[in-house]
Amino acid sequence: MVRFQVNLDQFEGPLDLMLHLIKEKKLDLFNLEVDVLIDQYIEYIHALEDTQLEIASEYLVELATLIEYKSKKCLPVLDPILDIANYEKDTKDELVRRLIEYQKFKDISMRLQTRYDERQLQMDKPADLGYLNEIDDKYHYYESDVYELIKAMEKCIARFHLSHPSQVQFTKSEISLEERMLQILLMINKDKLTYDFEEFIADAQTINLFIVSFLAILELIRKGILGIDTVSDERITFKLGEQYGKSK
Amino acid sequence: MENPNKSILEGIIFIFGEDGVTLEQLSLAIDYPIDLTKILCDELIEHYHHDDRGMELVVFNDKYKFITKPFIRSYVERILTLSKTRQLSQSALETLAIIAYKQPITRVEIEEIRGVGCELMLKKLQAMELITESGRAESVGKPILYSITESFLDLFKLMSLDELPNLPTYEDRTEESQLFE
Amino acid sequence: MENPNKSILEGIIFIFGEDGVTLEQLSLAIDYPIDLTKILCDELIEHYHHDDRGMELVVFNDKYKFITKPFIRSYVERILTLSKTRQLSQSALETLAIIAYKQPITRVEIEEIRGVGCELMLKKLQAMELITESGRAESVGKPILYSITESFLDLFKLMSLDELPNLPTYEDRTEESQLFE
Repeated sequence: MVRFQVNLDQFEGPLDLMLHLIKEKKLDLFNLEVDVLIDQYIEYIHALEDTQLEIASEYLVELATLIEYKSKKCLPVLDPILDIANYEKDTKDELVRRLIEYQKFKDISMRLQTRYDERQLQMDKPADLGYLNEIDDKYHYYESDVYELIKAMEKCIARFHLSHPSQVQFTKSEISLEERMLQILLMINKDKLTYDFEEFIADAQTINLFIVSFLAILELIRKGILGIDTVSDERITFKLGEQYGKSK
Repeated sequence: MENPNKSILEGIIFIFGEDGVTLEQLSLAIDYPIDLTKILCDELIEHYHHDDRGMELVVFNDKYKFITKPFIRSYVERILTLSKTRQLSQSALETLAIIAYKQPITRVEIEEIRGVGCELMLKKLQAMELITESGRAESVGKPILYSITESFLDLFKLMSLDELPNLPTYEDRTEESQLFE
Repeated sequence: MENPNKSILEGIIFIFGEDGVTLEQLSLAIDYPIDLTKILCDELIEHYHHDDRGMELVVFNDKYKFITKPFIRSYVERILTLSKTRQLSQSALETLAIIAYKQPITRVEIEEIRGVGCELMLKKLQAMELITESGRAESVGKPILYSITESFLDLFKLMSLDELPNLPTYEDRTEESQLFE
């Protein structure tokens, strides 16, 4: 298998990454084999996890959506009301629509770039102020007041801070997938046989943590440490998987 | 002998420099109908378009002004230490493009198209005066609406927003192959 | 086809504006002998001397510069009397603000705050007599120091610089954190 050259810096976000994968795998955007794309995307994100890089939450949100799509597709159609086929079609159409929309703006921003670069090379000459003010002594060509000056200074300072973000302390704490899996493992009390989904996400205050929790559960299922017990409209419960215990 | 109004227009546009001057102002100054004034301006644009000229006459944000042609800069740099030009990142350009085509637009709507958060980027673009808050949407929470500014038109060499290149449609199947060549 | 150096000379002289530029500088910029550069400049003077042109190329104090021809004046007056006054560009305002608050200040210090080059802007503001060179700093290379002028005070309707309101301090961390909420 060809290993990915794993680097997220070159992408503007998950949609950009997907467009890159589509191009690389020579998929047809207008007749998209969504499953192939999803597999590629998941593989890419997993490869990233191996290299221990922080993954921006946006990539994980898309990952969760794709996994949900894929898992729904795998489920046997027990309940005809769920109408899996339609769900699949809608999700696929929506994804393709978003990719095409994003591609349009990517294309147009390249054209804007050309205009911008050219304009940057072209220089303006100031208004001939001496001449203009001379025409009428009473007349002042430019008018301004001290508030304009302060506003300009404040903008300068704001921009200075924006371009020197190292001076700013971020208090954003993110938890990795591995850490969350460990936390969930610790939640599993051996005396209990089944666990509610709610129990695993009880402390998930942010959408980010919620998604990481969800991914951690999926990963634990994949490793056979957790197993799905029951899925009903109201609740999902898990049981300990065959590999539980061996994981220690 | 040419129409003498043409040299007057040239002189006026030169005086106002980077501030530029509108077609209406020019027509007023020479007391000449707008449509005919425009024809004279077009002829001037044509004159400066020629390779022999070091400036060109442009209309950005509906204002006529002279600016140097791109090739002049490297020569000026030999006698004046011009600092390097400001680059716009790919994400800044994408965000600007979305706002220009969809304005007025909320942050959430921009993020839906880009698939990533852009709070910080919007602040940067505001600080650069390329976008501005232009009101509040009627939807829940009354989110801020963003629009592009006049400086945007100048920086991207646009007479007006109508001059923005059309968004590709991709509906035409023949174009498809060009999508990812 | 004309000598391409002519269009380059035209563009350079244009961008130096009211300041003007010497023959030596022009010759250096196009890497061309002084005497031949002078011939090209003379041809340009001839070209602009023509009635069709609204500007003329003149040499004052050994400096080449474009000025508008005298007959343009009355037409510009019509625009001025009918149009409202203009705002300084945002970059001019920012540069002026930094100089007013931090003067005397060097170009490099201004550029550090603004994040973009401002050599040309300083020339413009000097030509507009809003700033002036007020000495040299003691640091390496003895860079020029800039300060604001009387005209600056007039423009912003200030009696003296003491009237400038205090700025929010850089140290105010709460403001910073709002920037990145």
